Amino acid sequence: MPLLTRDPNSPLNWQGELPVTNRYTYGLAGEKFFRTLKDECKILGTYCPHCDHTYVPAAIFCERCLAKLDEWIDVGISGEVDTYTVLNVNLDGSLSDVPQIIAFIRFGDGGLIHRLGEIEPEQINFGMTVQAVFKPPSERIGSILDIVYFKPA
Amino acid sequence: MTAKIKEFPGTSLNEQDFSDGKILYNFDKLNGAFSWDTGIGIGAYLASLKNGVILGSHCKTCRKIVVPPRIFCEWCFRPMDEFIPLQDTGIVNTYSLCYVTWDVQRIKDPEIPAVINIDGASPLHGIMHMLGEIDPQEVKIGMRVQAVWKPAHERQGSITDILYFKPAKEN
Amino acid sequence: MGMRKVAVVGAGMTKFVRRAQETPKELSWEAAHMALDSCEMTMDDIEAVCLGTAPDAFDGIHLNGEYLSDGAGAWRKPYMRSYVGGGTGVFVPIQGWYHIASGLFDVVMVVAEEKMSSFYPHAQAAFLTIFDHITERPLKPNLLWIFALEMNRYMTTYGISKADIAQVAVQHKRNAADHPCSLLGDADITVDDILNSEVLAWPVQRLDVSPVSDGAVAVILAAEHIAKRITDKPVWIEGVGWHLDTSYWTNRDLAYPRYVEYAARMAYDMAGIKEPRKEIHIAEPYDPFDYKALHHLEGLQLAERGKAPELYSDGTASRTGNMPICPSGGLLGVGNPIAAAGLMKIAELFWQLRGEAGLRQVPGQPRRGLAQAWGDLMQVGTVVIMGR
Amino acid sequence: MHERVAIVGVGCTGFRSASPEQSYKEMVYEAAVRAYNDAGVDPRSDIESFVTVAEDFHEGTSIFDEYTPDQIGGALKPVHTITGDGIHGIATAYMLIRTGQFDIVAVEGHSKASNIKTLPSITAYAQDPVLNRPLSLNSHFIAGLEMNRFLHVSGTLHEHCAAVVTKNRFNALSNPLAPYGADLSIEDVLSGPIFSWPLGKREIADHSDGAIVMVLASQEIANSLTDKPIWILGVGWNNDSPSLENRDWSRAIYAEAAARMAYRQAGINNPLEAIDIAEVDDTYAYKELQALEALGFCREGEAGNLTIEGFTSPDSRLPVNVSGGSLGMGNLLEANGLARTYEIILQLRGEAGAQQVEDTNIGLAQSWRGVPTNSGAVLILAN
Repeated sequence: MPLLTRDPNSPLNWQGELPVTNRYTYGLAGEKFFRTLKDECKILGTYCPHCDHTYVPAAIFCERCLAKLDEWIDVGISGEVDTYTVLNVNLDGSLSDVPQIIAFIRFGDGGLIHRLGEIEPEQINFGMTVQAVFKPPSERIGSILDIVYFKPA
Repeated sequence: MTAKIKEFPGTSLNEQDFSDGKILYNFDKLNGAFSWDTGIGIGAYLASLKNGVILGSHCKTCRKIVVPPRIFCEWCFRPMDEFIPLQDTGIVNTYSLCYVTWDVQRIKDPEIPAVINIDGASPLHGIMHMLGEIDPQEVKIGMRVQAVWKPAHERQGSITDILYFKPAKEN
Repeated sequence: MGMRKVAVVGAGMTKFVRRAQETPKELSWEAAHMALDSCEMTMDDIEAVCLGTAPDAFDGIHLNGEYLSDGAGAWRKPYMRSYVGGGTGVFVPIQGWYHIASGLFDVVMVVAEEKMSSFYPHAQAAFLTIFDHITERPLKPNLLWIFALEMNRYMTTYGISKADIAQVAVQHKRNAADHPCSLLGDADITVDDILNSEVLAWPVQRLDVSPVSDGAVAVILAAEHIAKRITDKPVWIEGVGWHLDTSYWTNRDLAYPRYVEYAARMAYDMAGIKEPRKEIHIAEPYDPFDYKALHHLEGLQLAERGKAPELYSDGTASRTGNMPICPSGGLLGVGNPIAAAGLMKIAELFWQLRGEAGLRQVPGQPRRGLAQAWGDLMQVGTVVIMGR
Repeated sequence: MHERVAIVGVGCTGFRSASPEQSYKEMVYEAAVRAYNDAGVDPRSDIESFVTVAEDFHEGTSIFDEYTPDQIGGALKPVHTITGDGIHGIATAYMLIRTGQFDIVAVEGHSKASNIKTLPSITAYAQDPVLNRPLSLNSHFIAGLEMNRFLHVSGTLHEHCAAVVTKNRFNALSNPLAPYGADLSIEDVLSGPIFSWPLGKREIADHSDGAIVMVLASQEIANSLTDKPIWILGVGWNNDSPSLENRDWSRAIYAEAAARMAYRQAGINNPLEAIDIAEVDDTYAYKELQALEALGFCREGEAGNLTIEGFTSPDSRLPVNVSGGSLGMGNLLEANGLARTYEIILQLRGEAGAQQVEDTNIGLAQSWRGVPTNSGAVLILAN
């Protein structure tokens, strides 16, 4: 289609990067959610009375009606396995030697994405109850990783 | 309605709120690595730079010689007709004396980025590059400059094969 | 069949701050929530959502449009994000306009968000990667370069002085002192303050530049039959225009923004405007740097080439002048959370044309205003004309 | 206002796992020249606006829309970018023309996936930075979670998903544009490595490079340009909750809602009756089954059996992904929806060559934005 043709001495490609480093605040809801997780080992949700919907993890707004949410609810530390998978591939795309069990653990209308532990994949059932295993207080920093994993309750 | 509103949302933090642990936050860094295909036009440009030549391309329909070279003309949308070697001299279209680096570090001696209209290309057709071997206060729009190349054996086929442009004799 | 008329019926915005605690979603929500409240609508009334945000590098999220969707009120709604770099803030209401003018929707929420403070350590470094990946990035360019290069070319071509340009920063920052959301409003700033500020990339000095900011703005657009039901003061979108020039920015003259002219002519044609200098009563040109407001006023045909500084020196541009320019305080004063800053100009026109701008209110019941944004590699112009 | 809008020209490069001889601009230029030639238009004088679809991090450039105009003939014209799928781009062009302000609008999408050395890491950067990213998980886990729940709730079997792969990659053998044609058995598919159980590597579409450009026009102009205009009967798009914590893990609600919107515009009540051919998202094999149910072609849990029985094969009641889909043509990032649409257009024009299906009058294309999104679009076309 072009009239010009490739110079045989042309370098085929050019190497480069997209240098992006970010610092993320946890936000208005995240601040309280993770402080409470860290300090009290509690999982909080927020309730929207208009939509009769409980957001877990807690959100400051209802995505359905955009109301501000200020009814905070302790939803406990046990939830149900809504779905799960055994992940065998690393972040760089290579195959992993250490499969991880990842689950969506349902709490009310919401839930958390986390690892399952102290269980083999074939022992997992949809709907089974699992509970959060927390790091010792000194190691908790206010992060989703303050929960080590969820184990059968 | 701003007249009626007393309170606007938005929560302002200062840097100390982070360092004092007053708020929660985390970091992440993108692992974004690319190997971009150079293609016919830019491939030829890079190969040419390695040989110490700035390459342009010629659209006969628009009677334009452009730089860097491309295989199509963005104005008439027809294929470019030929590659054209240009001069390694030109005139300063515009410049700046920049006291901060790309990652916002303060520097004492300014970098002098410029757009240089390249001789042999159509009027107002140039490239961005740096000026050197000149007192920053002496730089003028319209001054003639000339490329200073890396030694041939150090050239890699890159825009940085030109170290910078330095003042040249007026024609 | 004629064109469907589209009005702005509500607006909301967050404060523009240097570092927001809110997540990008939460910022979007705050603005969207306020916009809904402002016209007493609910999410049930919103049929589609349009979002504007500039590079994903700032919020620090790939596919950022998708990430922001819940905060912007797009849950289970038709939702798209449009993108024209710095021009996005004035493009996203155009996107909302064509959603409604197409006849597919009657009510659309338009949200623009930017959280530049998420880019670490400094937002400016994100701009390295807006340059060409092969021919320019190896020179380690920074954002200031493009402004400095363009500013110098503009000044030299028309013989404009730094002091001429500093008037812009002074007036906008003074105007911003009356904006409750502003980050850098300063009622007492002088031309000398600007000229004595730190040199960053000559001719650009610290106070020539708008501040890196976080913030969000939302407006609600409605088709004529709905707009008239919601409010007795709809503000109509009378004209829209946008043009994107070639990305080979070193192959064109930087002294004049031709793409802004083309965008403006497109919008004037649509609005039936023949003499913009008489028919535009308030202008909110894009002012991330002070000279840019001048550059854009010329592209917008609101000043002769090289003559825009006169609008400031003769008082035309002041809030009580014949054509107030950036009565909001602009990006220089209110702040520059990129996409949100552009949409802030739309919100300002909405409030001004309704007579609701409080301390910032332009006298004389202005009937028509223009907002414009600019971006990419000195390359895109986006224009919206609003009237009551 | 222009009520009716047609696609009057299409062009593409063909799709390959790599395209080292062309820059992305040169690749897009090739597709654009083909599309404008097909439509019989000059982009510089005839096309009034241009829409591109792209994402910064896929290009390795911030504010990538800067680099979109030249290679499509859009320099100094009304050009804008949608950070969405190609069908979002078509929907945008459709809206622009319907306003009455534009008669001819072009849409462009492309993939240079081969240039991205760290695509899994980039995809992971779309996860929530506070709630999800600290777990450092390859984003395929999201598809694994969704597939497992979908199989559980719908009663679909893993073999059904594998049957999608065998069908689509076999279909690709007849498609000269498709790089990943293969004659595989269900066992071949299931015996590959497992990436995120139950999801296997061979159920994931490999990426490819390529560009697609389309030209849309108002009714009057369309009829003057071509005797084979392909009319847009309806287009829909929708976003479900973007967060992993607030979604229904078994259903593609965004696809259900997008389809409802498109069907309403097209006046379609019974999709299976109305639609002759479909191209749907199959970037993961199970997504094709989930989509067929979301689009209302069958009831929940039926798509798997129908696929095994051949109901969606080229010569059957509802040919699905005759082109080979993304499994056969490759995952083209933002251009996936354009690739699906491209095949529908060829079919409706009767120009699909060896893949041509008889008696096709109405076709549907559907796309999904990929993990972790909950967003997609549906387009309904007629000849």
